Amino acid sequence: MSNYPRPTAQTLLEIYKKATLIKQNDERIIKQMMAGKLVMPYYSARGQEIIPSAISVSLEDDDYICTIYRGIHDMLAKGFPLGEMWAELAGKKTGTCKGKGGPMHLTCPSKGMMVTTGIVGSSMPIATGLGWAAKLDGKKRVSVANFGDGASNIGAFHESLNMASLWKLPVIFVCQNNRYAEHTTYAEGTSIDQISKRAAAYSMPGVTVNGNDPDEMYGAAKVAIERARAGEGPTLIEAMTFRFNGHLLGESGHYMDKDVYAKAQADDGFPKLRARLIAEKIASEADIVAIEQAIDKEIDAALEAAMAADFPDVSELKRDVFAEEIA
Amino acid sequence: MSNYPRPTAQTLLEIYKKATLIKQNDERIIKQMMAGKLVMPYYSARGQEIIPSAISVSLEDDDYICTIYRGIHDMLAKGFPLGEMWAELAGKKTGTCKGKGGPMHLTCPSKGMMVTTGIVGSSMPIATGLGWAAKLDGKKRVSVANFGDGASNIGAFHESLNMASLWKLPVIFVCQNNRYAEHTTYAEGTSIDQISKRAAAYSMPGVTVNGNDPDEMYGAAKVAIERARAGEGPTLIEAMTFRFNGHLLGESGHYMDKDVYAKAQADDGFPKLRARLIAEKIASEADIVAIEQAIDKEIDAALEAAMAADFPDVSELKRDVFAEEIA
Amino acid sequence: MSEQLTIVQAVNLALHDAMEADPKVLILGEEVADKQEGGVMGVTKGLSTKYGTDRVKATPISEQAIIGAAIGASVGGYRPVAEIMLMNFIAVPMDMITNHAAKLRFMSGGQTNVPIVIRTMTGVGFSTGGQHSDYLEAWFAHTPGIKVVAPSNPDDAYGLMRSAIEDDDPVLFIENLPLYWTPGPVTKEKVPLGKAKVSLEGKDISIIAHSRMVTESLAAAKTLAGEGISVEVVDLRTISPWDRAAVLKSVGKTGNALVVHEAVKQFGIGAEIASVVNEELWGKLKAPAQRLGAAFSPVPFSKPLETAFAPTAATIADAVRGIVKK
Amino acid sequence: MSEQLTIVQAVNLALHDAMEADPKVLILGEEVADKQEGGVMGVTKGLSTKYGTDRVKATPISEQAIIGAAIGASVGGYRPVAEIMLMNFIAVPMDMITNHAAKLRFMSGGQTNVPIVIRTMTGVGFSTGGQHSDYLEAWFAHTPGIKVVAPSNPDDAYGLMRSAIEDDDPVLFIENLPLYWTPGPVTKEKVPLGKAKVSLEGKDISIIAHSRMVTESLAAAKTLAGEGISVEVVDLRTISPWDRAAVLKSVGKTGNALVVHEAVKQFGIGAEIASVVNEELWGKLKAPAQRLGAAFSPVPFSKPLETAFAPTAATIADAVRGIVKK
Ligand SMILES: Cc1ncc(C[n+]2csc(CCOP(=O)(O)OP(=O)(O)O)c2C)c(N)n1
Ligand SMILES: Cc1ncc(C[n+]2csc(CCOP(=O)(O)OP(=O)(O)O)c2C)c(N)n1
Ligand SMILES: [Mg+2]
Ligand SMILES: [Mg+2]
Repeated sequence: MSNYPRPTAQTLLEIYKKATLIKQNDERIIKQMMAGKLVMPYYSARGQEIIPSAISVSLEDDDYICTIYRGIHDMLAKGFPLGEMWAELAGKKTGTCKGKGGPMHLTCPSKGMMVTTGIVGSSMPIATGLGWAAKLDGKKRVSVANFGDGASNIGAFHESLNMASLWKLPVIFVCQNNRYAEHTTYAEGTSIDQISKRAAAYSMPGVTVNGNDPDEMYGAAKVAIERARAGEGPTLIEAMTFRFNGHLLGESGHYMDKDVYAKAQADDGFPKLRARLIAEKIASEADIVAIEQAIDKEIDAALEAAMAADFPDVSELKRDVFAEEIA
Repeated sequence: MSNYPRPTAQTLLEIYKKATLIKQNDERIIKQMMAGKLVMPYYSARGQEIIPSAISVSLEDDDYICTIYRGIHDMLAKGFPLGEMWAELAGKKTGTCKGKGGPMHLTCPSKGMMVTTGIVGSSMPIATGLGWAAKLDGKKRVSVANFGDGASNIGAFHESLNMASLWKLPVIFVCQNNRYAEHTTYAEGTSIDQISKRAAAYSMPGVTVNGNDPDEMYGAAKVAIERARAGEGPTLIEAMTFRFNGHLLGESGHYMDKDVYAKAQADDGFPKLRARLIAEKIASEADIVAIEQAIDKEIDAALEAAMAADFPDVSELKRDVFAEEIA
Repeated sequence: MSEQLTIVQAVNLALHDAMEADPKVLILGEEVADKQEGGVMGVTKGLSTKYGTDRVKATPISEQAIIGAAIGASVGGYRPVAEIMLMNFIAVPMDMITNHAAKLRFMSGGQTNVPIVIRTMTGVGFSTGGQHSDYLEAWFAHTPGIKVVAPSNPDDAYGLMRSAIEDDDPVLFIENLPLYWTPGPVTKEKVPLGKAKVSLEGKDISIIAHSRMVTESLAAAKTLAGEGISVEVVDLRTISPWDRAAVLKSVGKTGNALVVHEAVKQFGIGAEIASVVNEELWGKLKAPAQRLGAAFSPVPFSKPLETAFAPTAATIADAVRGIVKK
Repeated sequence: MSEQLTIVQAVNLALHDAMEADPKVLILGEEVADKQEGGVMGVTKGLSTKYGTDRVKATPISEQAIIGAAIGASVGGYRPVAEIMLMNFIAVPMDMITNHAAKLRFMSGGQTNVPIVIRTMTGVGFSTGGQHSDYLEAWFAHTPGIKVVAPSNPDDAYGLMRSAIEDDDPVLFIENLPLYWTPGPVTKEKVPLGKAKVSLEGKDISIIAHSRMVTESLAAAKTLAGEGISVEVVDLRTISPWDRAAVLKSVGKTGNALVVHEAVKQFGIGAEIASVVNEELWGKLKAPAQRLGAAFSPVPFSKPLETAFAPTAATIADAVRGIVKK
């Protein structure tokens, strides 16, 4: 990893801005839900902000990503428009999916956010197909498959990595290892100490990095993306992280070991990056506060517009089932 | 492999007897089919005889095995009764499955032959469950899952090996690598040079042996079976072999490279073992001829009884769907 | 002497009693052990603590291996109760269920059988959207070799679970999420599979329903009673094999039939029941058997759409008026 | 100027013409390239040689990845035709098909769509037994968002395949094994999805069928004609969305309906069609719509059982006599 490319000061600031948007947006969603103003199942990614932020700075709008129910962080890092996102979370007709999809199926092709699935493991076969399309297009476009540590134990993982490796597809498999699958600890569900080691079963490069460290995460992603763009095939990246709000908002969290949790908090990547930017004089406290305030305003606007918008008409049940409307 | 236990002369002879039964039975099935006296899809295992023969000598009747459409060799080695097998192939009421299952679903619990499936990969999750049952029984019983090289690319393989390893189940995963999956060569479907290497992804011992060599096959199987009986968990054995009659009886075989085929013939385990028994004076030519003739008689009897038996009554469509008959 | 329990408690009690009664009963699935809080809804709470983690196994996220392990263990002499957390996820182990669990008895000529129960939950109402709310019972009712049950109340939930576990064939046991916390009396009597129940007697029309639609139908019946329409509600309880005799008896009496399910109407189980009613009671019906089901679309997220998607007491009442008024 | 082709040749020709007409059309599946002999039945022969192995990909035995790859490629702007060798194997990628291919358009509010064709073959008659012969169209007809077609002859096989590939939504294309080598004229006209065809005009009863059952029904019609019973045969061609207008028109004329399919009768697609016929033509029917389908059991291996399992010209003729004689 020592030979990884390192992010410039400029890139670090960009990563921090994305992470701030993700974190503040997450906090706002929770606030709205607590106030009963948003009703939906919510899988917070608080703690995983650095991963997609450090990956996305090396991606273009037309690079593809597929993600999961716990994927709003991946989307925002990729440039998903806040307004349409909030409208969708509120189930409004102005949402990206006209309110039909909701939090688990947020989609935005113009930003390469092609598929969000609520089925564990299913982001991988589809991202593999997008990789095939990207390869056929011949435009050096890549496809990123996001999934969790628990998902690495489902059959679709195996089939996807084997096929992507055989066909040398430009796919980056990003396993966001937050140590838990719902209430199951990593070791209770997974028979190997590091998921990245499974890459060897497909003659694929596999690496484990600290997903909360922007240098490591940026470097590993950059190398994998370059490799994919160069037509050299897929890579499996295991990004170690933690999700501080548990699996589903509202759960007890009893299944999480106190010490593990405390240690994870000490490793939280977000405050560390904030402190580092200041220490390395990449940004002043004032700059950062300005960033935070600007983002809060963006969120205010998105939220207000979403709340003010109308719900879709019931006739929408007949549309988008097929291209032609149902009689 | 040098430290593997080696078969005694007595065991080698036992292995040869099983292999002879498998080979002669296969030849007779083909003869009957060519004569139009048996009508069924047939997946010959000619060339793979040594594998189950060298495994089964270390198994008891109450050890479980699950196998696939290409599995008659596994069954005969495990002691599957010839008479009921032939009656089943002929679709007669005297068949093990009353004629309802046919060649792809031959079953004989009294010999531990629990499930035969026609779905690639599906022998593994079920054998894993039998391993769980065996472990709960606490009788040191083991469960053997037979499958092909192509099957190692399907999701069920991944889920089964992960679960069996996590739960330390007494399962032996036997991948009979005959280099082809239907008309697809090993390398066209599999992203790694040896399937045994995939065992590492599950912290499981994995070994590749020459499945046509009774010493290697016996040794690897013995070690894995002992390990399972001792409660130390599963093993993945990749047995290299070849299937000389192609995938499905009647196919053209054009997809098979002539040189590869010729080389495989030179490595055919059956004639080699026959020659060795004589060379090592374990059996004389006369002994072997006697064995061959005795087996031919057994097959004659099974075949004649099968042909003479009645077909099941149509009312059988209402039985064995549920425990209670369909009204 | 029947206590008041919710369906969550009733199923949990049935599992406890079954594990107590028969050491061959096993539990497996994601999160089912107490270390993982006894299931996401707590349905399996206490079982691993009481019966140990050899008999109650929390699994990896591996639905094919979960059902495969249940099948293998059952062929090996056990009675596993496997949980597939939500019904949409049942598509993942579909091969294990339809090509194996449902067929091994027949394909082996009765030499083996697969006494497993597959528990799963589903239902609209909690804004979980397109991949977490579907009713898919029709797929399995069309599959010979597996039974399908769906209780509408705590008493049946307990009784059907006990019978499902004791049944020698695979049983798909469908639990409804919104009904989970509705309390009701539990007699702890086993409920035979394949037997429907008349939940409400009436004269003008028979509503045939299961799971949450029974509750909606009873609510509709109340409204309609006020309008002088007397509704009989038949709770199928078992969808396959379904109780033809009970349904035909009821419709033979009322002369009108409305089959209601939360699943999509087209090609849903209502079509089979309506067809049999029309075939068997031809000439005795006042109107052709009618069906009410969900819209022909995936389950939508947005609240107004989700509400409009599946039948409700109101739409059921309207359908009844439409039929009886004719 | 219509040539005589078998269904194998007609589908192969349709694939050639589609790949020629649109560079976005792709093929994937086990054994589909010429190196593997262009499919186990040769349906994809010549395609990889002509269009290259980037567009025609032989896959590992990984049905979930096969359908996932097709979905992803289609969302990326391509039109993949994926082969799932036999219909029973479709249970393996069931999640990819029902939770994803069929739902992405709706769940994304129309931002994405999945223009894929899933080719699969099935059918009894070749002693392939319990896991290689099932007709499972009912599962998919009950799934909003995916279309289901099943040709009965070479001309429709060509025309439906061309339309299926051009359709902007997922289409399940069911091929019948025993019919593969039956020759027939091929006009190379595209056949619109959702449109049935009257294969034989008649006055006394309408038989509604698809795939091989059309052939059996026509044979039965011949026999019955000799007995003075005039049978109309309606070939559905598309099972979902099915052609209600054509079916109701035919039954409205004959006053009798018999729906025939090779799939298990219970909860099969015949139930939906019979229900709609009874609902819509109530009062105009001489008898309730009847259904004929396979026995309620897995497909048996033994020849006499396999023959008795599914409808035949003889059993169809008997069913018609039973209805018309009434
Ligand atoms: C096929 C399937 N099985 C089970 C579930 C229920 N489920 C939702 S999230 C989850 C845990 C996934 O854990 P992981 O892959 O580590 O991702 P994380 O939630 O930790 O980000 C489970 C079991 C599902 N959605 N899909
Ligand atoms: C899920 C599934 N996909 C495809 C098939 C069709 N099929 C039958 S055998 C076979 C090849 C299997 O190859 P391998 O696993 O190497 O076993 P072998 O036949 O060589 O013994 C295929 C693709 C199947 N039976 N099941
Ligand atoms: Mg996780
Ligand atoms: Mg092979």
